[in-house]
Amino acid sequence: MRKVFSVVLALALIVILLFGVADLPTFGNAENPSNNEVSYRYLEEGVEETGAVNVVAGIILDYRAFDTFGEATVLFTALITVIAVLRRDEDE
Amino acid sequence: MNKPAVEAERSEILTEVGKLIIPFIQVFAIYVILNGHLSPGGGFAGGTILGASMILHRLIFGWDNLISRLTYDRVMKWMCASLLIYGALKGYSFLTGGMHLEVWDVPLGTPGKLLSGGFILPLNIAVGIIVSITVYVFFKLFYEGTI
Amino acid sequence: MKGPYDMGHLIANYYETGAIILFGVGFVTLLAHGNLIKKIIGMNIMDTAVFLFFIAKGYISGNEAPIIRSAKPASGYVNPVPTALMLTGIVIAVSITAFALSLTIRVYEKYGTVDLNEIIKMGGE
Amino acid sequence: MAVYNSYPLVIILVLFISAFAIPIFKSIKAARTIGISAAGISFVLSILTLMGVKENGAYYFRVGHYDAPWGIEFHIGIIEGLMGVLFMTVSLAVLWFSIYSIDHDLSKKKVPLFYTLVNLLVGSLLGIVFSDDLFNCFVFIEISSIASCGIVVVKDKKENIKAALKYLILSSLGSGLVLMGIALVYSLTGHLNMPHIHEALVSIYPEHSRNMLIAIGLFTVGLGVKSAMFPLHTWLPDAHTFAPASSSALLSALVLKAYVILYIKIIHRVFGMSIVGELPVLNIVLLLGAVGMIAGSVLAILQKNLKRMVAYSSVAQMGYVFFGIGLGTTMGLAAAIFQIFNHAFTKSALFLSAGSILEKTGKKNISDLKGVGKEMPFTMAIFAIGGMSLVGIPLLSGFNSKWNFAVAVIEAHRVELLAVVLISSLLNALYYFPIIINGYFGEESLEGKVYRNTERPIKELLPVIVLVLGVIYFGVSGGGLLSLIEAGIPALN
Repeated sequence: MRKVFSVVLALALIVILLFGVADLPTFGNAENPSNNEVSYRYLEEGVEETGAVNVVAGIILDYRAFDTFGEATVLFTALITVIAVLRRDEDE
Repeated sequence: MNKPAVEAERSEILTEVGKLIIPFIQVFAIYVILNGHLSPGGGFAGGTILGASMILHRLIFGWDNLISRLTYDRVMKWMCASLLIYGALKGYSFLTGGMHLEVWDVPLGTPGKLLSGGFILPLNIAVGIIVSITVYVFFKLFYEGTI
Repeated sequence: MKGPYDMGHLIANYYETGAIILFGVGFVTLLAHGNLIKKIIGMNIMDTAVFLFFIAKGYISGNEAPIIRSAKPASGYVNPVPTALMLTGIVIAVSITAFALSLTIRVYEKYGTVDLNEIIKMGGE
Repeated sequence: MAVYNSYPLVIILVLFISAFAIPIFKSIKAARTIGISAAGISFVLSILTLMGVKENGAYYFRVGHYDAPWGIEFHIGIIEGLMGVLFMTVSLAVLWFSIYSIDHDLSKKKVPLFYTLVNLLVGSLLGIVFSDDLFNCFVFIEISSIASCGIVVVKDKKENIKAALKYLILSSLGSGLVLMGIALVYSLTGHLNMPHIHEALVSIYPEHSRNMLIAIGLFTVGLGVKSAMFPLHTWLPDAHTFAPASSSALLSALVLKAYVILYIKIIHRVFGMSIVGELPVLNIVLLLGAVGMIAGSVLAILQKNLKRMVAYSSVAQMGYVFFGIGLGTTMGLAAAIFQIFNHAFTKSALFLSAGSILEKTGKKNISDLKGVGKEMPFTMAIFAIGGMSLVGIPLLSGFNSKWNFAVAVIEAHRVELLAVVLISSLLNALYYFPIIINGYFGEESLEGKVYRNTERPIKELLPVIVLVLGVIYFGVSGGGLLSLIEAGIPALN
């Protein structure tokens, strides 16, 4: 019962999302909306502005560094929670 | 620190191959971390490789005097110190950037050189330490339940 | 232009189509199984599908990876933004997986099973 | 640029960096001092931010050296400022309360971890509220979902582990859907910054409306799971019941709210009412909210465990918030945001007092609570005020909140919905009044029993009293807050 329900739900989700994909810009096309002035500036001036030849490193550590700060925090949070869950209390 | 309960049997082949391979893995990890701004890679990728080499060391050589130095306190100190350095460097740059202050900033250097890219190199090193410690501690906790 | 229900476009967008199907597979695995490890695997498949979908947004056919070595114009490289975002996403998925697995270990220690249905039946209250 | 503009960023940095520093010190005292002083600093800064915003209006603050579409920006308006003050007030009160109660639930080594996780949690929730960048919000959502599971699981009981696992699996399902929604929006517009997405979406609206509908549906379901929208609330009762009292208070007062604020921002800042008004989404949200208001209360009536009942009541109260959002009018939104305030103060006071009763008397079932009012008069009084506020007794904030909903419903010309608000209030009365009456006057059945005075010292109850004073203040003069919220809503668009 539960399996049938989840398969039906997932099929519905797939169909709905595929309707969406049929309406998305074509894969690999340089004219797509995602290739806009944002990525253009990263590629054109990234080296000058961040000093990093690897544009991805420039983005994650300079342009969008706040995301990466959050990412390091996610790792730290996961570490703290895993310690809270698994570490045995030895001296108690 | 007393010995953990889980202790696999040592194998001659593993020990010899491990002795050969682990230094190379670690040098490669450091290379990936230091060259994060020049080539694919960076703190996250390099940190994972470094953490993997530490896991391999733990698995092959067991509880030897090198790995037993990584106590909970020491590991936490390194982790927190790297995060604090990361937070301080980035916080400085977030605040001065956000307030449009014209204050001292790390020179960017020549693109393509190792010492270039402003804060990116030190940040990559800090991230590398954070990630490698996290990976190692995850493994240690899952495997033995202690640090 | 394409019509609103142009299914041929699904073939052109094969990367996204595949990602969506993978997403559905992960969704089923997450919901249908009671086994916690399988649930976590389903979670990971779902995340991976989204990463695939997102990465596909950055691809421009014929262009190369965004590491600026020569004086090539910006139009010669793929879009670096999705790559950078998904780097963050992968680390997040790793953290969540680690946490979920650690909880599973504890659940096994306390309940003696990793089947969520049995655990809920046992749960008392 | 005025100095106060940077305070939201400073708040988040202070909370995170203090959290990074806590594990270095092993003593509980040091952890407590660092955690609470960081929260105190953030509280002061959040008030200064709100005052600045009230004076000079909403503003953008870029995080780093690059402007909006390239870098990440904060958008701070009155609503965001108010949320900052609300979050910091409640979390400071809960931290203050935890000084006296957390040792009871946790082993010694885990207390510093608790303070670390609380600081990370509050910082990430404020990040969700302040950030104007969708992907950045996603990162903060993930920090907050790990940290909120963490503060459930610090108490090492088997129910906690089960509850946290359930919570984690469902909330990562939710964040997977949110990330898919972000991917769809990104592929349509190529932006992640909310105003830029909005601009691009408006320009392509009629062509891609199908994808927009799918994206907003994904956001609704994803954030609905996390903020316990009615049929998706199944994780909530377990997590809120078994967590330590301080954690339950934070989870129901703050964690649910941050996701709702993000949802409001997605509707109003990312898509905009001009697009959302054309799609059927808001009607569904309205329906789910209305069903949740009633079903949550009915489920609460059926519960035997006190904390579980309070937890189910959260489902009903979140139903009000979605009801207000679903109305789609300015007044409806203002009522929803007022309800966020009302629920945050009331529910944290209820959870803290229920936790005190549980801790001091060991009674978790409602039927055992007869005569508790004699044993713990102050705690029971606090619980009674909270319960009466949720029922909608005048001069308490719940009454004002329900009044706002009634006004919003009438203004939207949907008078038939008034019945939902009234029925839900009646149902609230059905489960809160018996507890209060039994607590004070239920002594007949216990004749001959000697009452032990198990009351907490007043000093330990002060933080809860502060929260209850907030409930009374918003009840007596709710108009000021409401007009402030109404002044802040235009800046959301």
